Amino acid sequence: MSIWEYANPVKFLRLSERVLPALWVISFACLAIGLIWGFFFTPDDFRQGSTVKIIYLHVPSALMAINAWFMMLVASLIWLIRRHHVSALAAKAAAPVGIAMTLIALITGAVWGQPMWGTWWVWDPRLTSFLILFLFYIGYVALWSAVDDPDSAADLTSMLCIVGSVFAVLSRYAVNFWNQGLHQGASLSLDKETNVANVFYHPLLFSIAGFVCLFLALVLYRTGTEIRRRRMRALMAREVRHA
Amino acid sequence: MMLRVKDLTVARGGLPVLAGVSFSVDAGQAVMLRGPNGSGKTTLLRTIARLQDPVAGQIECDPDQVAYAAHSDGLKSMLSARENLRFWADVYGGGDVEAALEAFELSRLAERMAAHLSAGQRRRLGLARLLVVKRPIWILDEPTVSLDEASVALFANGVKAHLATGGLALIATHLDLGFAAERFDVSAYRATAEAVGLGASDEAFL
Amino acid sequence: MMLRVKDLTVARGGLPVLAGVSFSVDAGQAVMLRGPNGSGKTTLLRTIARLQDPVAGQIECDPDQVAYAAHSDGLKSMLSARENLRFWADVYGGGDVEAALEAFELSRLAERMAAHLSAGQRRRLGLARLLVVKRPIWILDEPTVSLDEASVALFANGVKAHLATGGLALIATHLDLGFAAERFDVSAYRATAEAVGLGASDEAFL
Amino acid sequence: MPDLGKYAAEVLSAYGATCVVLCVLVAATLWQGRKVRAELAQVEKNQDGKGAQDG
Amino acid sequence: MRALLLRDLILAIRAGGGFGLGLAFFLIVVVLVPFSVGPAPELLSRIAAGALWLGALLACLLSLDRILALDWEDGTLDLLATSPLPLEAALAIKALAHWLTTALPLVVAAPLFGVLLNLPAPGFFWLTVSLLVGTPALSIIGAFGAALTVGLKRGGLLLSLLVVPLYVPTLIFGAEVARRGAEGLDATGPLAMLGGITAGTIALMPFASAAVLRMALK
Amino acid sequence: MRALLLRDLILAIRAGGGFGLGLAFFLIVVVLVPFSVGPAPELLSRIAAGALWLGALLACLLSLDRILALDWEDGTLDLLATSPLPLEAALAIKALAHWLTTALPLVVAAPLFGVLLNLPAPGFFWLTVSLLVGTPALSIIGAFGAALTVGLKRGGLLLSLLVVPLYVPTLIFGAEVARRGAEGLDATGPLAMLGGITAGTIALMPFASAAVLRMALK
Ligand code: HEM
Ligand SMILES: Nc1ncnc2c1ncn2[C@@H]1O[C@H](COP(=O)(O)OP(=O)(O)OP(=O)(O)O)[C@@H](O)[C@H]1O
Ligand SMILES: Nc1ncnc2c1ncn2[C@@H]1O[C@H](COP(=O)(O)OP(=O)(O)OP(=O)(O)O)[C@@H](O)[C@H]1O
Ligand SMILES: [Mg+2]
Ligand SMILES: [Mg+2]
Repeated sequence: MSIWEYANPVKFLRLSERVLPALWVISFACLAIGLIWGFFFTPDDFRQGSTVKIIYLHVPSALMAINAWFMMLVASLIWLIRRHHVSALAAKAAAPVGIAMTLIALITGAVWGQPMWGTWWVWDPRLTSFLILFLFYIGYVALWSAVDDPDSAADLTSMLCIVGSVFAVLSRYAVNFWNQGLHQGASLSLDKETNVANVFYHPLLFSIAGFVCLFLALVLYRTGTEIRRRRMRALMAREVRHA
Repeated sequence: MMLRVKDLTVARGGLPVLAGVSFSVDAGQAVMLRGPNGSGKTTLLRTIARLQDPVAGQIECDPDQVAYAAHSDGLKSMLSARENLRFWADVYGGGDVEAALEAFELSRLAERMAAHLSAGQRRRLGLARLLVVKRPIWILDEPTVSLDEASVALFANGVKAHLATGGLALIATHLDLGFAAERFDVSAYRATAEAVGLGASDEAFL
Repeated sequence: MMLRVKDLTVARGGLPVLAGVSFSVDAGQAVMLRGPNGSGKTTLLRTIARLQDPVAGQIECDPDQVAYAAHSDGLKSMLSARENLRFWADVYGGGDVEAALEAFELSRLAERMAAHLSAGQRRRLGLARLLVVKRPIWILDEPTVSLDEASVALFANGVKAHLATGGLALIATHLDLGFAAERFDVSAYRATAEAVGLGASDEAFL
Repeated sequence: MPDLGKYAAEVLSAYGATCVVLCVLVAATLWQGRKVRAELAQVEKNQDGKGAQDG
Repeated sequence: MRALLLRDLILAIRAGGGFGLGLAFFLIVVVLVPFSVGPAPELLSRIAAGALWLGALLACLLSLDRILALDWEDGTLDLLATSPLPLEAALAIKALAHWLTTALPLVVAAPLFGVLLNLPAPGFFWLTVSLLVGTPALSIIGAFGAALTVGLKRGGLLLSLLVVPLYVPTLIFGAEVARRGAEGLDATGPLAMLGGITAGTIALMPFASAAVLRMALK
Repeated sequence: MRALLLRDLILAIRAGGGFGLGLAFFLIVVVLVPFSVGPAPELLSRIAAGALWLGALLACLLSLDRILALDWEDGTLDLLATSPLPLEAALAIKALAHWLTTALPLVVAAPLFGVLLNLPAPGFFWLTVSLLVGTPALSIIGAFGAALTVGLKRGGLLLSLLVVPLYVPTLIFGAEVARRGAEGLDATGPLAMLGGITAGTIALMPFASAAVLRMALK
């Protein structure tokens, strides 16, 4: 039995129906453990004070924001090469989740930046490339909603995703180059992490696991919704034509 | 030189409109596509012109031999009638622009911008394009819309001349075009609920 | 309720096209405007609908009684058929949308976006607009373009019903609409070189 | 409740904002899912009805 | 009247061209500013108020052709002109719809984007106020420009060109309010002027626009 | 191929939409900058190079929909797709025509407008060079965006939204060259990167654009 079985919408729905409840439970459990542990039972950092608790939100959401795009890229390629509808719809379903993750990373980062760097926002390469990613997400979603034929929408957004990924990588390097030397090492983030590893590390792992599972659950569920929406469209079109 | 369609299923908006269409047009022959509004003539013609993919079935004809004329004529309002034709003649390599203008009685209007032509004059210019592209297979979607009787006769002569030189024509129309041609009624091929199982992209969801 | 045109001269692009046109249409009457392509029918209709000024002559008709339908139907591709009609019904105050859909056999397509209608279906929707605006004077420019025979019959019935309730219609067309109506051929009024002296805006320079 | 020190506002607002975004996302997802499910069921029922009539 | 407003709002939302996109363009300009002038925070905070006003103005400018162009293309405008609705009212409503779908979201978003450009703290309030007072003038003047260029193929850029000189007074006073506000100076003077301009255009421009539109449809 | 290029050039000139208007929009942005950030000369000269690049980029961006939209509306694109000309070539030529009619005039005019913004003396040379090397990439990437949005009603703003993130690398390096040039620093590094981006897009993007256009016409 090949994995492509699940490219069939009905099979996919059946599978996701079975997996979803467990996934919801796991994700909320992990999130609860990670966040409660992190928030209530970890000490303050000696330099960052209590703001270090933001890490349990910021890092997982930032990771998921990037991974969501990556997942969309893979799904787009599958659609273009094998034309499995479910993968196109999964890419569509993942985009809003990616936007939310990006938003959380941006907000928590900004809130963290205020006490740490004395400003909400600096044009640091990492932050900047995140903002660009945000733009890509918005464009992607806007394109989906602007094209009304589902197949050509899938085609076009897939191409956008692929070309966009190339340019996203390019921008990442461009931004690094651009802000070189202009911005004084704002990213104390990295060494901090290695310094204070263990106390903060374990709850962070739970939190990351929680975000990953939540992401999977949301994407699975939303893909199911998209499949039903597509089915409804197909049924209605047939009804009109053959009434 | 011929156009053969076998067991063709064409879809619009993800659902099949016509299923199992088979016919063939030989050199020197014209076929009129008939069928009520919304029966799928436009969809069929676009598929044969390779502007969209068929759901199933074969189309036997060399895409490089096809000239397609849709309802919109592809005319640039800001170019004169002659410049419009010259452009298409150049894209397709050659073709006598003056003769084409003459054939549709547009010589007098050759310098006028397309924006300043009346509905019927525009349409004539769109048809004159067919003469300059010099392709043997004509696929025409309602070519005589807004033409008066004299212009319809011009068009009929154009088609006859084309057939006489070994061309062929497939024409969707609701009107009488004033020359004898075989008719092909698409309404007999309306895709039924069963035909939906044939692979249109909606199929997976039904 | 009537429409009377006296000694009308109409211009297009600064030059008169028709000169000295006089006719009248009474309540309950339909008049077909005939004339070859480019003879000036569209220009005349636009003038009567007050979309452009006449060069000379009078038009006797209350502009608030006129419903004008041009070749483009004023349909929004992104609205459904019903929403399109509802909008015009609201603008003109009232008008029964469902009845209009029914009359042009569009009820089945009411929820579909205008972008997804075939050429003839779009056209029918454009004509259904006339029923919801409830104006007695219909001025129609080639209303039956791309309609099949059944739809032309629907349109003919619509016009007859309109005339029966005391409306009147002025219709430019090249086709036979399937009901008896007086014909008025504009080609007799083609503006000659002398007529140019009548006050079109180029006159000052001639 | 741990003592958040002088950064209480920042930490709490970060947690608050995240919570809001996640809740909105999950709620919207579930709500849309429910709605589409119901609509689909309706459409399917209609079609079954018609199919029966057609024989 | 209500029907027209509602329809325009629905179209703006459904065609995907409304709310979102003006806002997105605004975001784009704001993001591109640091890329072009460089990331130095102190420089950015000096030009923040101006850049935000310029961005909002451009976002408005570029969505102007939606006011009339689509309706012209599909013949709706001819039909509206022969309908019982006075053209003045139709244009005022279309300007209102444009403001609601394009400018209002910009006003709401401007303070957020201010963060990205290091706008000084007192600037946030004044920026919002100045945009709130100034943008209606932009929509109304824009409707005039749209009427002037209706029916010209690809009128888009020409439209911008014609409208921009008319936008200058609004921009000057609006940006002045925001700039003074950001520097902590008194900004009520230019604010009063800005309000005056907006009130004047709302009262008079629809008549000019309707006159122009009637000529353009000829 | 020559026929298509020629026709596009003629149309750009004749429709009044070409040369003049892109340039005019550029002028508009340049003129509005002092109104919005205030007239202080030293501030202006610091942001001059960036503002000019931003203005040029926006002027390009806004004329993108002319590349394909008109041809789609009147059915030319369907006919071109069934013509013997490969779609890749057609798109490359259309991008070239866009560059010739829109970007090239900007390149020529940019130094002139630099005077208006107090661009420092060494900046003029580098600004021109950076625009000359960078703008072809803008046109080619723009053609991709135009192909993505062809046939979408009012794709204009959506087009901008999709294209801008793709423009970021070009803008960053281009503005960097101009800025470093204006400050008298070495600018060859970013210039090489800029050239690389342009060469890469010219080589690859037409294929992506043609693929997208084929999908969009389906
Ligand atoms: C709006 C502002 C910010 C944004 C958009 C942002 C973005 C990101 C991104 C994208 C990552 C993930 C990088 C990766 O995994 O490759 C990340 C990681 C991280 N950020 Fe931020 N950040 C922001 C502000 C901050 C601030 C103010 C701090 C702390 C002072 C911070 C601390 C961290 C830490 C500790 C990590 C994890 C580093 C690692 O594991 O590699 N961030 N941030
Ligand atoms: N995007 C779409 N989604 C669903 N149905 C569509 C879509 N586009 C067109 N249709 C339907 O497909 C059918 C075929 O349309 P087509 O344009 O091929 O008809 P046609 O025979 O050319 O009609 P006409 O004589 O009116 O031009 C029509 O019933 C139309 O309503
Ligand atoms: N801007 C213009 N400048 C000069 N002549 C023009 C202009 N616009 C139209 N004309 C001419 O005016 C004449 C009348 O055009 P009109 O559209 O009224 O004709 P019509 O009778 O409606 O023709 P059809 O049956 O083809 O629709 C035509 O010969 C046309 O070429
Ligand atoms: Mg058709
Ligand atoms: Mg006409």
